[in-house]
Amino acid sequence: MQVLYFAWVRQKVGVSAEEVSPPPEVADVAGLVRWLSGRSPGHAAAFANAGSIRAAVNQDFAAPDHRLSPGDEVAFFPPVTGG
Amino acid sequence: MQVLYFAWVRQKVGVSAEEVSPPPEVADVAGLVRWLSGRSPGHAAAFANAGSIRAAVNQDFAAPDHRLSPGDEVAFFPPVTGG
Amino acid sequence: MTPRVRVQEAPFDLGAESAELTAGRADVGAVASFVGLCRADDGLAALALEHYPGMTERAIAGIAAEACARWPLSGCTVVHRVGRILPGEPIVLVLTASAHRAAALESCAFLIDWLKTGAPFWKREEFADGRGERWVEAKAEDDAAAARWARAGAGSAAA
Amino acid sequence: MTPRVRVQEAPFDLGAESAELTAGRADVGAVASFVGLCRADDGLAALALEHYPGMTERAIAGIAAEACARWPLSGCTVVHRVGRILPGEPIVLVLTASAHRAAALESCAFLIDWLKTGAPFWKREEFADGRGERWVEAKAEDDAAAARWARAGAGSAAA
Repeated sequence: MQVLYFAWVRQKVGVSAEEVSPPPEVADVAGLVRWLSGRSPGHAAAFANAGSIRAAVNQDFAAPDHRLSPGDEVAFFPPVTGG
Repeated sequence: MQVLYFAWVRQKVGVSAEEVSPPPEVADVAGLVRWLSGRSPGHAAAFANAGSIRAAVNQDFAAPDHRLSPGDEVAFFPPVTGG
Repeated sequence: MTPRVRVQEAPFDLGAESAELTAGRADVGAVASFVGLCRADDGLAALALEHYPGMTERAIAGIAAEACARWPLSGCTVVHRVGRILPGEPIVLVLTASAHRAAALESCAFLIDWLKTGAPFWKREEFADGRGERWVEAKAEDDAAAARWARAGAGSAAA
Repeated sequence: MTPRVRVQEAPFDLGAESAELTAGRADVGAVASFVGLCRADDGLAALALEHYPGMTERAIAGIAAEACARWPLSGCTVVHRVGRILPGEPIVLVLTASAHRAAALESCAFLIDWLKTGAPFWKREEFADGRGERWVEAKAEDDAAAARWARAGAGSAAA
């Protein structure tokens, strides 16, 4: 599973992308957030306030209960500020 | 008093401007319309349907009861269609 | 800020007019524009646009000043063409600049709605197929569009 | 009609982009545009704009398609810059073309409201005076501006 980070989420995690293989009990976006938070202090800092993080799965915005599949591209980022 | 005509009002009257000296009982825009209507068949045709005519006095839109003074510039034209 | 108002036969340059509103300044966050063009509806060959010299510029300047009173604008340009205009050619340009987008977008819509109903221009349609010409009639929907601004805020939209 | 969507580092040319929407046709009566620019607020030295390559283009194309479904548009262009942008420089362009002005004006406002809240871009502010940099925070007022379109019509504004 490919995980991408943008903006200050990327800065806190320390990488812009990583390939991960979460265990089978990681079933949805919220579960992935909990599991990623344990990977490093940077991950923990990035996900410390889950309410300030948005997610996309396969390049569509996704809610915390969005189900995940092994080949998904999952991205985490702050609320967008374009325009 | 200078009177100006625009668009199809001008075409029906036959001139784009004329200097007129209405009698003292012509006190307002509606009175001027009645008086001008008697000047020629073209004037009469132009003012036949007073509801389809708009007026301006000294370059500001003016209602039929707008009072007139001898030196005024009065214009008659159809509802505007710019933009 | 003094609005720029012009009535002219010549075409206008959207890019150049827009650039003038932002040149040399860094406090403009939003520029909205509207360009109205001549459509070839019903076999139209050309539009002939007549206006009331003097009153036209006064009336547009008046409504541009009202736009500046209602919204915090840093720039405002209105250019309206007169004379003979062919299908596909531009007729009117409205440009508004502000720090924020809502002011620019709303004032631009306000100005073009008002130009349709409050500025002394008259359009005559010319047809190529022997039907001659006819004066465009004012539309009730344009009056309604202009009237919503009178309902929405302070002051009168008509000069 | 396929909307034109581009994400690029280079500046864009408002006049040229607008001309492309009307070139060779006489059925376009209205072209509305919005340009968002970088303001020098609070001593800003530059904006750094980051995006999510792939998703950004998909998301913008999706909302442009929704604009075309809601309004009878003959043309629609969205150009959003990324990278480092200096105060006074343009950031984003929205252009909409239609036979009539309401469709062009409303869809232009719809698209820029949505771009603020639904497209994966992030702005980082850089300051010259030793204050370093900070990420711009999303504004509740932008969410409210986007939400009014969801209330107004069919479908969801978010892709």
